[in-house]
Amino acid sequence: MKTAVTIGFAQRMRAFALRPLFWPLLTLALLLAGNGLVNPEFLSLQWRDGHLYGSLVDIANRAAPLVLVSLGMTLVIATRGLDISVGAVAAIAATIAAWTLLRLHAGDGDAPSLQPLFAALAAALAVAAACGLWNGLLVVKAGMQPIIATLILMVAGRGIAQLIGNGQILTVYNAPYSYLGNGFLLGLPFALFVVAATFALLHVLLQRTALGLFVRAMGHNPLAAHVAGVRTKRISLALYTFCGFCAGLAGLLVSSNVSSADANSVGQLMELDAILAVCLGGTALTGGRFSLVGSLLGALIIQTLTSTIYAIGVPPQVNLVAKALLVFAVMLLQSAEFRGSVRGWMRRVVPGGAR
Amino acid sequence: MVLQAEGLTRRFGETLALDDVALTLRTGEVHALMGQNGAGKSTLIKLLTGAERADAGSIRIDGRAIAPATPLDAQREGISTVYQEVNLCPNLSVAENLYAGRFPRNRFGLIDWPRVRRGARELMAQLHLDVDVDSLLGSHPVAVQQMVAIARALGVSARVLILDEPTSSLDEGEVRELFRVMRQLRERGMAILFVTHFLDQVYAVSDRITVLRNGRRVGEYTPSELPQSALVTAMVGREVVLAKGHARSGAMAEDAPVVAEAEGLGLRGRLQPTDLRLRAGEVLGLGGLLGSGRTELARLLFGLDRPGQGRLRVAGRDAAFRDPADAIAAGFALCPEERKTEGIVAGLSVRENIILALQARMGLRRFLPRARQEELARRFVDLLGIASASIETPVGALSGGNQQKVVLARWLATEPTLLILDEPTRGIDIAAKQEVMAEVERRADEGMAVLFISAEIEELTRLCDRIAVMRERAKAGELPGGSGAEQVLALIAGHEAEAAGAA
Amino acid sequence: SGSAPDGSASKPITVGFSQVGAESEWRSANTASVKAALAPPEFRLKFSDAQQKQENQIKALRSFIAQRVDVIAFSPVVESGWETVLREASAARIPVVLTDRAVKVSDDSLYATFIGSDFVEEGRKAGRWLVEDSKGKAGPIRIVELQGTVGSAPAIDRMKGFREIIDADKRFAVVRSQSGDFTRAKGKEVMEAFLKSQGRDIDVLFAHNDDMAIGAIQAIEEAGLKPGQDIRIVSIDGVRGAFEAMKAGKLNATIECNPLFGEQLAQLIRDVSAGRPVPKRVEVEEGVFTADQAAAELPKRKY
Amino acid sequence: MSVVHPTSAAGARDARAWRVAERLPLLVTATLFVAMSAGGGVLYDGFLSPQVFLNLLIDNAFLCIVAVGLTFVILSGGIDLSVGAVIAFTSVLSATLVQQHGWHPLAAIPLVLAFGAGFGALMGTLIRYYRLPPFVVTLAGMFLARGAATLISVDSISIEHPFYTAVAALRIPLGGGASLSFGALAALAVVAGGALLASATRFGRTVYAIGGNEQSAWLMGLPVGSTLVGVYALSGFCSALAGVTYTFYMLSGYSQHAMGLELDAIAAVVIGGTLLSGGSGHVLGSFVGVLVLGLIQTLIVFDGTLSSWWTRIAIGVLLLAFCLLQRLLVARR
Ligand SMILES: Nc1ncnc2c1ncn2[C@@H]1O[C@H](COP(=O)(O)OP(=O)(O)OP(=O)(O)O)[C@@H](O)[C@H]1O
Ligand SMILES: Nc1ncnc2c1ncn2[C@@H]1O[C@H](COP(=O)(O)OP(=O)(O)OP(=O)(O)O)[C@@H](O)[C@H]1O
Ligand SMILES: [Mg+2]
Ligand SMILES: [Mg+2]
Repeated sequence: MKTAVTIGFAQRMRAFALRPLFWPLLTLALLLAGNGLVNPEFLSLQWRDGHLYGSLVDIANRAAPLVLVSLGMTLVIATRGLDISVGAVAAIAATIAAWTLLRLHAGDGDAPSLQPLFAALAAALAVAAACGLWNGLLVVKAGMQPIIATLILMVAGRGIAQLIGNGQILTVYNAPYSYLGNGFLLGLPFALFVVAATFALLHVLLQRTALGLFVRAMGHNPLAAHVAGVRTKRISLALYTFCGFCAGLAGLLVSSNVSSADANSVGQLMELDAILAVCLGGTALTGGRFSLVGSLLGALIIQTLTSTIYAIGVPPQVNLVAKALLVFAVMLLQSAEFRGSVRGWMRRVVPGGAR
Repeated sequence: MVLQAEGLTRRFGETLALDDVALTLRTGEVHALMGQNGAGKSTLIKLLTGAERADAGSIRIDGRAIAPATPLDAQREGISTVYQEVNLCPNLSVAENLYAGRFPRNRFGLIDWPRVRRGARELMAQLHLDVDVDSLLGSHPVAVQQMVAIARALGVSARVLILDEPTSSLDEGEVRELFRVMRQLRERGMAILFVTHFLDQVYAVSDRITVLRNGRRVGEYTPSELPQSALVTAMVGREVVLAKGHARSGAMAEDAPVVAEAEGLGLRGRLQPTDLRLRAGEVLGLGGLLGSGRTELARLLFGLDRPGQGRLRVAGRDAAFRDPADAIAAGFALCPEERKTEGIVAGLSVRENIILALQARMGLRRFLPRARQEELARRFVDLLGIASASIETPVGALSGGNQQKVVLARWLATEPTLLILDEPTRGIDIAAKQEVMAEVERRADEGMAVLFISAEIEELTRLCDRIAVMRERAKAGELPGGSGAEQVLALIAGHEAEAAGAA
Repeated sequence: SGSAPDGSASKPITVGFSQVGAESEWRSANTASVKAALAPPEFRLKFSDAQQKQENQIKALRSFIAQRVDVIAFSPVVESGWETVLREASAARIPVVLTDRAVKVSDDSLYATFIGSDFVEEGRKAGRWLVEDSKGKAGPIRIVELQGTVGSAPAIDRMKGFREIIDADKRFAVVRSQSGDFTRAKGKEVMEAFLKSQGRDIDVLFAHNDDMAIGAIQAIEEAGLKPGQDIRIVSIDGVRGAFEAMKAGKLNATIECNPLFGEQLAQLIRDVSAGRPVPKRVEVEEGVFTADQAAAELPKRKY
Repeated sequence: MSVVHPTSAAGARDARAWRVAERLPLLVTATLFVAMSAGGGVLYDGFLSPQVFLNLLIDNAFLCIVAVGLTFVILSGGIDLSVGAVIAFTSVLSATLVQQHGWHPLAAIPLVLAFGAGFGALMGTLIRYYRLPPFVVTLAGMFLARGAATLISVDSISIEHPFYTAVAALRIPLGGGASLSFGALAALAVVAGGALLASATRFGRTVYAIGGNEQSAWLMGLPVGSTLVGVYALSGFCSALAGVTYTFYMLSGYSQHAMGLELDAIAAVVIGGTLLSGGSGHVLGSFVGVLVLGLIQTLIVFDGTLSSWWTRIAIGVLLLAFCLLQRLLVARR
């Protein structure tokens, strides 16, 4: 996972700084355009029952949990960490929220009060953040490798979630709760506002505080950052905690969307998708270089891919192959080396190109 | 003539690192390549060895044109290289680093480990280096790593040997060994290209000098036709007065407040209990041989390692630093010895590297406004003469000496009460070295305490108000300001009486 | 069920039971039922959860053999791949009872008996219900299908059984078929996509399990359609949630797949360990429930 | 953060101490394994029988083989997520060839092995020459391999070829009623071969060098490109070989085989003391790592009272206890 930076370090860095998001954006645009060509309905938006309705809205709404997790994951990865427990943490948060709501008998009430909801959200998010903190402690204090430290919670977490829900899918019909994942505000899915708020919070943190600088310093050279007086341990702990929090939020969105918490399925394989999103967005898994917008785009790309597969109606056996080929295509498109060799081939094939 | 390069040109973005440069290496000569930081020496070497591709130009070996695309190609052409930064694998043993890529094999086709070890020991012995060849390379200080890199290059029976600042971390003893070996190789007809910023080394060993300035070749000379001052002028492009050793007085320091005081500070196996008193406005030099424990003392003072015994008092009060951040909060600064691993953050820009420690001290929330960051960065770029396309250039793209200046700038920017400098002038050219010294002196005059660690005795005697000498991981003694180099050397060598007598 | 075990004073029958996992409510109910039936003092249950992995089940079986249990019972993840380990069990003279799903082996004597349901038959039942329900309706009747996890045995078999019936009638056409991974969230997501790309041209939804149907119902409602009316829905399993949906008129029928065969299993194990002859195949009681039965049936559902 | 490299831990400079430190994780891991087995022996009857431990090998043979290949990838500083999927693909491909196209197994097996190696080499090429992140390339490789397996056959295919059944039933008796399977032998051979390859060949040492510092390795004139491609090819080959072993083990080809195995394999390698950032670790460590994971499972099966969710929690807790002890002992020195 190392790249030998030998040729034109400055050149590349500059080119990257100039348009780091160009390729992910282009990819997303191509995907959407391709869908639009196959099915013109795809890009259309309608106003229905007081809100926007259409595939684009679905994609954004479906991508929301993944975006949240990817945002949290981006910062963890930027400091050379990794969190593969996000899916399990999402499941824990979802079951805790559902369990609390059921405990408070908030499911059956006709005039739902908001108190149980807040209690449930607070409990779920607190536990999710605690899970993140736990991961952070294992990595920072116990010095375990991130992948193993978080693997522990990944394995045990779903068990904990099932334990809370006693192996059952907890169904909650609580109107305010289902608003989280289903409701519309100003015509847009409410989940988008959750994402926007998280994104804005992070953006402000990175712009207005030295967090961004410290994170990048830690990612590029943790030891030098430590010597320079950056409190690397505290920051790592905080980032893992935040990642857990994001995973919790994602779990809430997913479960509220279907008004039930399924400890088995909430956040299934979310860790892989989130890491993939982060990579697609141009963040280096080796740490240091990261982009929040990139991760957002990455998550959107993945969801668009999934929706495309559903929309064009390929048989389900083909899903994985289609996804693989698209990921390969996306990555190759983003590889400067590949574009270079394509140019080389073109020159050779097209007569009079070079000579 | 073994190697002949012509018209070598290399551009990095807006920087023209090399512009139509020619170089000729003859058999059996030691050829010094001189130039200021950022002049293009390392770039030239990288082009010759296939580590970078030239934009234009040709390279010939024995009149035959070659175009090495990788270091491996260059090795096959008989060019053996030690790059500026130690480029070995820290996770492999010393012996493996010496033989990687050319392991001898036994009749099963497997690596013949006994032969590797034997050969490695011989190579180390050739340099009079006492190192366990089975130990991990990364467990050694840079100086030893640098020697291993040199030994690796020597081990290849090459026709051309290229050494990019091989002596930057070495002390006099090691340098002498290296020069002895270089002379031997020259006798055998090898061509050696060699970069250094120490003028006396140039005159001690080289047969010919090529000078670069701003990516262009100034000329090729023999040492006899180019006296030191003329060499400096050729490198810098204008006349520079080399400061004579005006020793600091040391008088005013006696009643100055004590900034920090170590009482029996030590760590089992690394440093014997040591006392040290650092006063405001005083430059305290720390001398000693490789591995004498100077770096360890600095690390303990700065909270990078936790002391096993003794205590540290800062401004009269006990202090227990749990990590560098605590030390920085107390007004300490440590410019570390290992530039690559503990100093620069290669992926960050010059500006970000310079403000990093200051920002860390100010904390997460009080983020320096962008304008202030730029102002600070510009100030230090000017002050230390950092050659960089802009303050937004990633530090990884700077030349070695300029990276070192950036690290220095980072710590000067924190305006500490105690500045610990561990070999701060490594790889910095002579002109810049003077600037650095002057700046340190200026700060000391303003009341900053300085702990100055250096392998160069002359540097110590010139700059310091007082000199402490370390030997075998313990403090051997202290000398007052104005002591001569012989006294320091005597103390280093363990002749206390001589040192005292001379004083 | 409940017949007195012979020699109840003697030492308990040690049973090694390897469950597939806890991937659904159905499975949890099944586990609970088996655990309740194989309780002490009569039985000593060694329970092992395979987390949906066949290799884990094989490991568990090997370990049961090493522990010399009296009877091995397990719900195979898939049909094939059991030959070797079953031979080992038979070499150790440990009888094996299959639950829930059958296995393909060259030699039927490798297991003592099988108790469980037939996924293909469940698919057929769903198909038959649909044919019945579509009497008098003109074609074409456009069906969308929410499949289970790609490659999983229930998904393959339920699809097979359903198609068998549907293909015989020219009016029916499956216009979309996609995997919903047996979960509500995926069921909803895929149904959303179906609704977007097919518009209103969907008459029937066949879901391979109730959870996906429940998710899809939400998607249908959000699209402004009436589940159960605008789109008729049939699914399989018969979990509580499905009955609630039927009661509300949002689901038209569910094919029961009964997990509560613990008692039946216990009896089989008693017989097998006592060396009494047992039938090679025991079917679990299962039915088809439609919306009009839901209200009456709901209070009786245990899971 | 936790993976600060020895170089940077400038505090510890004593060479000898480092040499011990480098081997210590393996020792500690092995010791903990023994301690854990002893614990199992105290708690459960029949736990300490030889066959239980041989079963660890028999039941985890494919994991062993995969872990060996993966160790090289991780040592080089990369990762391979496609291993489980390649196993599934191999099993399906060999099953179709043998069952449906009437190939002889001895013709099918070399073909699938070549396929695995080629697939790995292809991914390695993308990673090395187009500078794509290994994580993404091999993740897509995982989708591709599993997807291709599904395309060949959704259904699970039983293999009834006499060659397969004979090899599957083959048991090498070790006396005292204990025996080993063909797969277990293959695993042992691969572990031995892998250990030798890593420690005593130019290829192996180049892998370590690349993991230590890719750019340095390149500047030292080591063949970085071909070695990296070779590493992924090796991992692909090992996965295919594991797939073959797996096929013997299961006697079936199925696209859902070895689901999530990549994580087990990575866990085994890392538990065995290999740094995920590359450059440090041992093939033998990975072998012990596999055994530890197997032991945890065996302990849980022997317990036999845990519900499904408690099973997961117990696995997590045991893993945690193990890793914490490991860290504690290694840090103590
Ligand atoms: N990879 C790179 N990317 C961009 N610019 C570079 C790169 N390498 C070198 N440069 C630039 O080229 C110029 C020459 O650098 P070089 O390293 O050759 O200097 P040098 O003479 O070796 O200096 P020093 O004495 O400090 O080692 C410098 O301005 C440097 O910033
Ligand atoms: N010539 C040498 N051979 C082997 N090891 C050496 C040699 N020189 C130094 N060392 C190592 O250096 C370590 C002492 O380091 P320390 O950094 O405290 O001393 P120092 O006086 O700062 O030396 P340096 O000049 O390298 O900075 C010892 O642990 C030893 O292993
Ligand atoms: Mg240089
Ligand atoms: Mg030192």
